[in-house]
Amino acid sequence: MREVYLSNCEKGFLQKVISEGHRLDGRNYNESRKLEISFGSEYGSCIVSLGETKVLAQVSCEVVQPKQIRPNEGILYINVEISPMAAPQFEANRQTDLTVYLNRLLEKCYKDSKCIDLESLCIVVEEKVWSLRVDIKVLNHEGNLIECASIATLASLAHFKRPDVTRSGDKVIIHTLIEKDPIPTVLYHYPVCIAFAIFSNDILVSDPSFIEESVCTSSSEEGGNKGGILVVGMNQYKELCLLDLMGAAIYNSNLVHKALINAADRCKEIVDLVKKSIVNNDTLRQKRVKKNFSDIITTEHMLSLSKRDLSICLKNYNVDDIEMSQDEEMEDDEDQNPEPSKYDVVPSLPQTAEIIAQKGASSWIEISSGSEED
Amino acid sequence: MAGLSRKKLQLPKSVLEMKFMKRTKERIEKELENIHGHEGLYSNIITNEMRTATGNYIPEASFIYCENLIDGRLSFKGMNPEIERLMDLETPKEEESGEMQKDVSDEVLVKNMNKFKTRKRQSLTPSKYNVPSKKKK
Amino acid sequence: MGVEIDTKEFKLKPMKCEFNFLSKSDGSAILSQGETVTLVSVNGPLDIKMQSQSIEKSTLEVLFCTKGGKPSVADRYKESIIRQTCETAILGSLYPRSGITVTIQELEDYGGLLSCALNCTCLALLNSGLAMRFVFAAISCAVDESGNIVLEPTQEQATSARALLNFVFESRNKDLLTGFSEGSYSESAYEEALERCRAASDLVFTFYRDIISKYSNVI
Amino acid sequence: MKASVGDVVLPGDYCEEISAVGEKAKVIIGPGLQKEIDHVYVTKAGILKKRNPNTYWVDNYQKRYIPARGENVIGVVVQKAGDIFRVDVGSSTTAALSYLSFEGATKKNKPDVQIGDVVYAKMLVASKDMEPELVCVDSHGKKGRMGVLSDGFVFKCSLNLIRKILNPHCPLLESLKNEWPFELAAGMNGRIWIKANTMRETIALGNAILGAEYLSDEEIKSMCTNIATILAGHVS
Repeated sequence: MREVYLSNCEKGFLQKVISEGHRLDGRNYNESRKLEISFGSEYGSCIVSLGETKVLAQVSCEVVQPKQIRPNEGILYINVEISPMAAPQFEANRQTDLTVYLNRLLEKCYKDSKCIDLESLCIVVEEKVWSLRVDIKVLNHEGNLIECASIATLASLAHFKRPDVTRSGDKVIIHTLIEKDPIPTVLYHYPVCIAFAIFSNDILVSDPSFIEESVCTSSSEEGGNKGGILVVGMNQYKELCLLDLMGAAIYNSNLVHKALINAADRCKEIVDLVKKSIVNNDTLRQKRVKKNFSDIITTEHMLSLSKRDLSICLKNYNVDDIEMSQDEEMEDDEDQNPEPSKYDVVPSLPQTAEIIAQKGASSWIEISSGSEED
Repeated sequence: MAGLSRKKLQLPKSVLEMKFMKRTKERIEKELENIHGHEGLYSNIITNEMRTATGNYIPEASFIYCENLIDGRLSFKGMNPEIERLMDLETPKEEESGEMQKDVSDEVLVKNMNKFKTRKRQSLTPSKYNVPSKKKK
Repeated sequence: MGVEIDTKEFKLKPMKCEFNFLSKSDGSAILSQGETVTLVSVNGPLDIKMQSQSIEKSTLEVLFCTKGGKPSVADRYKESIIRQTCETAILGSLYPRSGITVTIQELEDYGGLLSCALNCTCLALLNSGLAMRFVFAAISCAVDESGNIVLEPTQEQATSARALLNFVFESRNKDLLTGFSEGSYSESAYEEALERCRAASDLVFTFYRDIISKYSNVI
Repeated sequence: MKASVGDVVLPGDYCEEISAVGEKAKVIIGPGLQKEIDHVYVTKAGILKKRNPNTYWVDNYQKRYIPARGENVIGVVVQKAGDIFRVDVGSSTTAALSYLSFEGATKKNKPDVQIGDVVYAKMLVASKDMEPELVCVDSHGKKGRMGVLSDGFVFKCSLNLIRKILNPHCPLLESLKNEWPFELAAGMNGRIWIKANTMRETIALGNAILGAEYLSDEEIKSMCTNIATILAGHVS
């Protein structure tokens, strides 16, 4: 883990900005960055981006021997990996305390809170159960990894569907996705971790960015460190399943109380978005439209960098004030050549309705179960 | 043996012979000696062409020599008077030469200069034109 | 083997690319070739521990991450191919005693993953501003039962093909940089595949130039 | 592939024109180009540019700084080691800044520089094989515009944005300079230090600078007027 240097003037200026009621990127205290969830073509794989922080989550399943103490329960395994892709200061396959911290919080939030019905994962008591493995890969670390990772875990678990199983006598048949519709995982409730940054012990800021996180956890010169990161794990029924504090101790309790109220409506918002995006992903799959990560490749990200999500922004700076005519031009010439057309030498564009015989539930006709296993 | 590529100032032989010049003579001889010695050493690798060829290509790693950028430290409307003073010191030259208030426009100036030169050649009496130069302080 | 190959009937999968997809990396690119999607991040030159430094050139470290978690030998194999290609492409001698890390994340694998990863690595290197000798393009093709060459095979064609050949060409004089193949094929099939892929690599280089021009006339 | 001035070039292209000019006269080959035995090859992707006295370079997009001699950079002091400060300039290694290279610094009265301070310094020594060295004084021992930058705010951006705002024809500083008093230091290593009287003005300045990266000249002007109105409109 290489050293990340923070200058005094950054610390001083940010503390001043926060104490005067503003934030560097123009958000107010309880406003979060833009949340986008995009699903891949397989079940249980999704990329969640919270502002510029991006996390990839992938769920996979296999049949294993259950634990002796829990013979009739499936196993859930969560693994967080931070590669040098997240930021230059991370080194390859090196367990940093950040990965341990994230792993521990996610396990508390998704395993200990019993949000997944593990009994439904049991195939044969004491012999065969499903083991779900959630792999979290941090793609870009722009602050608030815990919230982004937890949304990714929740979305991928909720989106994941495991193959159907039929038992006849002592023989067990696992059907491929094409033979029988896969079974979604059963979630009792939808917990999400919400993170807050605490500045000089009385200001609560939600969804801290990278610089806000590093400033509030850095020890300021005039003695000790009055900042910290408070993580609240809550589900849509406002039940609390996780509370974690890193950094300075809190001595006024209404701060935690305020955090819980904020977390409640933020969590409601997130869970609704997760459910909505899974539902419309399923409808797209019914309509046989090929949904794929390649849809997140657009040219408007570069434009948005210049306009919407600037890292330093005035509170009510909105981009539309620049004469709309310029914007139209920018957008217009983008639409004419959305994709470099002369490279589509392959007649079928990915978005067209023409479907190449693909894995997945869509084509029933000529499949024999042998040849098309996952 | 290739002469020294750079023309070196050499003291005449007679001066070197003098008694008090003994030590400098030995130094120069030692220098010559080790230059030749070196040359002999790598002569099979270093060709004359290598020794005399001067590259026409100058690699430059920085953009500041390519695009003429203004200085990076600026201050406006009295924020940092010291920097503003430095800025005024550097930029006036351009301003003055840039939009200097010209009471005589350039074309008129050029026409006069031509007339001036032709008149000077015809009359060939320089005295009339020395007067202006004296006025310049 | 100067057989004339006209490039009209070549079939290359549609390619979509975006630069600067990751704000924290020095250079990043996400590329989709057909339905296979990869995301590559390049960080460098960075400082690395003493023992892994080398005096005359920078140390290149390539990390291939699959979607599923368990690291496998196949990843190490892909890493070594990508490292070997980048080693020749990057002018490492300009950044001695430093380290360059290339991290490849597989997002969708519908065939041709390694050639998509190689092309995406090249685009990420271009975005990172690291000095390079040349640009490289990876093309894959399959030899089916009847022996004729199918360029950029789809998933089915790849699984049912007799052999899969992958070639990486460099842009200076279209020389072969790396070649790897699976399955058995005849010598003549190899020759023809080589020529067809070399001709097809022009399309990829034109794609690179188009992406760079799209981004540079904005900046 | 052959490339000519003004083209979009990729590494591996070579430029005939440069080698032609190179035969006769001195040629300065800037960043992004490399002279090899037969041709001058392009090593970075971007637009090939030329300036009159035979100066050629490639304007490419880059975020990571490679130290180059003579460039003014903004660094953060990270360590005091003996009689030198270690300064992070965003390149692969930290640069060395001797405590004597400040105006009026002697063995006895050392310059008041703390760890975490931001300095605006010139890159004196910068080669690929040596550790970069910074100085805060010019050859006459005067500090000129260099030295420690107190409070204000520093942020990172791409090297292109620095070259864009320091370009004399860029309308950004022109349209901002008579809006509100502010101070600015742009380091060639992709870091900008800004300072204004109030916090909102500083944020507005940062917003204008970062917003200008992908905008054309007219859009920059309209953005600046837009930001100035927002700033003026709100008393808070």
